[in-house]
Amino acid sequence: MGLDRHETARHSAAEGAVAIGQTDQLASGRKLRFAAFALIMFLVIPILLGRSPYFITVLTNGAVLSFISMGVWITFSIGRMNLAQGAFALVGGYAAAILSTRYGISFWLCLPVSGLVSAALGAIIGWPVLRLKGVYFAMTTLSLTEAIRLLALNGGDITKGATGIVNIPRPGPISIFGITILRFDGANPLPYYFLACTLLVLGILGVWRLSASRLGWVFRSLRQNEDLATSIGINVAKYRVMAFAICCFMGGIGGAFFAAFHQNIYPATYTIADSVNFMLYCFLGGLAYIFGPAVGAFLLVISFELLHAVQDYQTLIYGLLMIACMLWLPNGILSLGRIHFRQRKNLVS
Amino acid sequence: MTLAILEVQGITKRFGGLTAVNDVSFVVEKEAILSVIGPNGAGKSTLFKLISSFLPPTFGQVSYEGHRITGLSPHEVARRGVVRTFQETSIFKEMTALQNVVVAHHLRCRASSFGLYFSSATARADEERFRKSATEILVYLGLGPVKNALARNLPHGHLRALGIAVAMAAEPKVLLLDEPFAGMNIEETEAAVKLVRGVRERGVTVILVEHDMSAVMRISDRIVVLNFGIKIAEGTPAEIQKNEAVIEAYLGRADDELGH
Amino acid sequence: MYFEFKNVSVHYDKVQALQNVTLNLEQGEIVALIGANGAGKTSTLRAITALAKLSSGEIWFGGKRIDRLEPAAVVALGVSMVPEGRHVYPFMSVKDNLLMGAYLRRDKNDVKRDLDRVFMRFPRVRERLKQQAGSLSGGEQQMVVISRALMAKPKLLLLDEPSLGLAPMVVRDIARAIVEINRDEGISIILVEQNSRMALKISHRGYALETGRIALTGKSTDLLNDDHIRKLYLGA
Amino acid sequence: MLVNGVVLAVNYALIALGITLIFSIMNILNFAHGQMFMIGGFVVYYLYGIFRINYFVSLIAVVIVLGTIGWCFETFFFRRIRKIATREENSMLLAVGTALLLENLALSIFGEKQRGVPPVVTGVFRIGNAYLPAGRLLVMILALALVIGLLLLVQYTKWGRAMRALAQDREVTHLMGVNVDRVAAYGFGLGAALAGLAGGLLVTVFGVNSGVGNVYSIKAFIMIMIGGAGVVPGAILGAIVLGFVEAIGYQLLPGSITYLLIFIALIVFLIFRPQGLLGKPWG
Repeated sequence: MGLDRHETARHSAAEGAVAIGQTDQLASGRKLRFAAFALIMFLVIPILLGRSPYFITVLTNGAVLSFISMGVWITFSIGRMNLAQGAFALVGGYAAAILSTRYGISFWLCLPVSGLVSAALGAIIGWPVLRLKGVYFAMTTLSLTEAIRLLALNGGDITKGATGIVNIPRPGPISIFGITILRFDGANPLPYYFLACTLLVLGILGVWRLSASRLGWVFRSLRQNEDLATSIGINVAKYRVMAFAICCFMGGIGGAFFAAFHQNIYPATYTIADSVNFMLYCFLGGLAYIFGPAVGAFLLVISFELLHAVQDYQTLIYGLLMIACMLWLPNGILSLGRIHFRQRKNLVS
Repeated sequence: MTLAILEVQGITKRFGGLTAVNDVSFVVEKEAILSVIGPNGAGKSTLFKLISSFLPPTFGQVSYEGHRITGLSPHEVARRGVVRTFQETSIFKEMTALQNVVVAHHLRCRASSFGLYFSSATARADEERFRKSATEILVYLGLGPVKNALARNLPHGHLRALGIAVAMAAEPKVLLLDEPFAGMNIEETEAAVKLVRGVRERGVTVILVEHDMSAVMRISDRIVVLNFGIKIAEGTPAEIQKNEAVIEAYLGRADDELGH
Repeated sequence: MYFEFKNVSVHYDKVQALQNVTLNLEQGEIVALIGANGAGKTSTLRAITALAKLSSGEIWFGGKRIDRLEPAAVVALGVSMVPEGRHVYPFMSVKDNLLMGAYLRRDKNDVKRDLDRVFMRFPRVRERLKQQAGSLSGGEQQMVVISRALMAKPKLLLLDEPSLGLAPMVVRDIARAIVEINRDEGISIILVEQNSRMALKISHRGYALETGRIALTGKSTDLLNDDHIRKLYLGA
Repeated sequence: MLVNGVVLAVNYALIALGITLIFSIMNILNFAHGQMFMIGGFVVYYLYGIFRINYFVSLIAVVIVLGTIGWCFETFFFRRIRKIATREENSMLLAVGTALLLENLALSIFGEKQRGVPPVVTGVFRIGNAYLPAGRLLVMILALALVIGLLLLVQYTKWGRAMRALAQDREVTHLMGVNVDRVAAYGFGLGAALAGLAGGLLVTVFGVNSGVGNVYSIKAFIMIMIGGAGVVPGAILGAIVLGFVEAIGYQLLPGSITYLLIFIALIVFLIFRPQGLLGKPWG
């Protein structure tokens, strides 16, 4: 382990040179890799699997779950273990559902608004709660997931209680110059898939940018030593609320997407188990990597779809996997490919 | 007295029933080096936290350049120019020495959060400036050769210096050093003393807490002695060494018989 | 040889803390280890009590090889360590602190007798018996920690920086207590100190460590007059 | 209503003391605490409810089963994590993993149905205007006896002293000659057993189903956040507060609203007192 830690450390030093904006040799390598990833997502997969609605749906799920988990990853970068992401996905989902069913607002407006609603709520709750650290923060956020579920359950006419909100309208078609490019109907999940990929790609780009900018470094400094950060004049409270709000924003967007995708939302759509899963994806992929949450989410989502037989035991296997991951692969799957993926590394424990 | 930069006025801190700092007052003159001494648990660290606003006092206040800074949040106090270091080695362990100091330039950022995120021209220019200034600070403190080493791998002496470098990056007017010479041998202490003097040469007022009496006596312009949270003496090193109350409570009489 | 370090090396991660250190101690001796922070003094003590694993070398105590034992087993052989920084159990009464020192001992009457002996040596500890140890002053805590170590009935006592952060006058009390413990009870002592002058004054022999190696060794009285030592550690 | 409050409070105290024990000794937040409670309930359901074994014998079985689970968790999982982990989150996630594991095992083995057991004792006592079923009185007395027994054990035995010592300073406790690994494993086992016992007691009142785990984990968290984490009096105080608030709330409001209000109150409370009522400030 000692050896392992030193390796990680050295690479992060290399990373720093990029992040503080120097010769972009490493960065261009990353860009190339990222372009390849986007190409696969947008072209290769639809061509290969476009005819199988089933696989496309699975991948759509994977993409949006990755997106939501990336928010959790950001809260990890300020040194907080966030078990409330399910709650904020629920908030986003309900915001979208209420806005579209009650007020007939278009999905395309609902999507960002739901994200903002989640972010605003996250900022309000985060302000006091983020003063807690470690297990205290984890406990509180876990309770928060349950609290928001209860809120949805007792929301009366607004949330429709346990029956949830159903018949959420589908997104309107996207057209350019009068030509409809994507039509969101029930028959073909491909448009949803494209939307999900767009979210994911934007999410990765956004987090990447964040990570390399001074904001990313400020977040990292909070993770490593909040008192020291304060002493050099960093407004710790502001930045940790900012990080948490970004996280909730991503949760809200993801929740809104799924609400429109499934056309329904219930209080039980996101429970504690979901909050835990979002975190598991991050850990499984590797907290030190921007691609970590995506790798973790796709890996688990796809493998479960492939292994129909064991689906009943999903949580059992997740539990075992989590234990195994912590015991034998505490730095995540991507740490295995350290040499190849070294450039992607952005955050080190 | 006209040159006072920092004034501690009747400051008191109670934790439950325990009074850690009791009605302590003193004045720090501009570009002076003032040491606070006293046994462990005498309230020195608490006093530091009170001055840097990491803790709110029960009574009393601290003024800096004539303005009350008590009650401000600690990062705000740092912004005004009162910057503290920490006991032991408090740095960002997972960053290189250079990154530590670059991040510590935060107060001088002119770009907004959005600018930072989208890497606006201002933000880029800032980072360029910070890297230059950080390199300069590191070289000045003798850390030039290790600037790209990861902080956690640096040896003890370097970490101390890096802690000071991080604080210097925040452009302090008043620097609070918490035990800067702890764990150093005579030779290392000598180098560190020079370093602190150099910091003062740059126009920074230094307040330090220290146990190493010989270093304190050499470096300080004035000394404040605390015992059980109460200021028992204040004066120049020569005065303190002769002060009856200090000898009684802290220094003790000249060497008693020890050994075999 | 009563206690012996043979070519001991210790690594933390990849950093070498001790490099081929060889040192020894006769029964009844006080041996001082001096040196700057990071020189390996604390690592030496941690190696003895098995809190740090050796990467090579052997440690012998009272005719037994102890470097492969668990910490508890080393303690059971009669090695007691007072770690740096006065680690009392802050939320326990002073009495419970002392009784923790006697954790491995079964004979209750014997423990009681030793409690009384400790009280004779440190009357202040008896006065504070019911108080939470965390509420004591620095000097009192140091007395509690040393008393706690004595409660284990050690043959070899390891003291890590007992003077750290104490007022100079309290340092003298502690130094006197160390001399007395060694003289009255015949306990051998390894004393690690930043306060080199005090350490060399009360010890029989000394070792100066520099970056994980022994730089110099000899009788303490000789070391006190050695030019190198004076320049580096005594500031004369 | 108040009687219910007392019954809940003493049982919650068992839960809170168990999680506090594990938390303070090993600095591990036992996310699986509620699941351990639930398993305790099922052990009693099967042994006493189905196989008709004496209730008290069943409770002893609970101690053995849960104690073993706790001991195994510490010995096989957490001990290793402590040695290799680079960050605090690792042990937290491991704890979450154990919770999922137990939850799903219970679901697979016991099914989803709500289970109840026949009353251990029958009859009703009348205290003033309130009626107290003998079953609840029994549960209350047993829980109270266990709480007091535990406190005595921790305060006055050598082993209890070693556990307290371990909670305060791990390394120094090594130096006292304590076999730290063994004490930690027993401590974890004891904490788990307390959760199980609370489950075994409350099953006679509320029954049990395999979904209650997270609910009770959250209750445990709320209690230690109210009282202050890692502090024994804090755990008891938290249990009393939650027990009474719950009993009163359930009387006046639907259950889920009660809890919603509790959560809101908790967050507001944390704004003003993040260290809990009796806790030390969290560093």
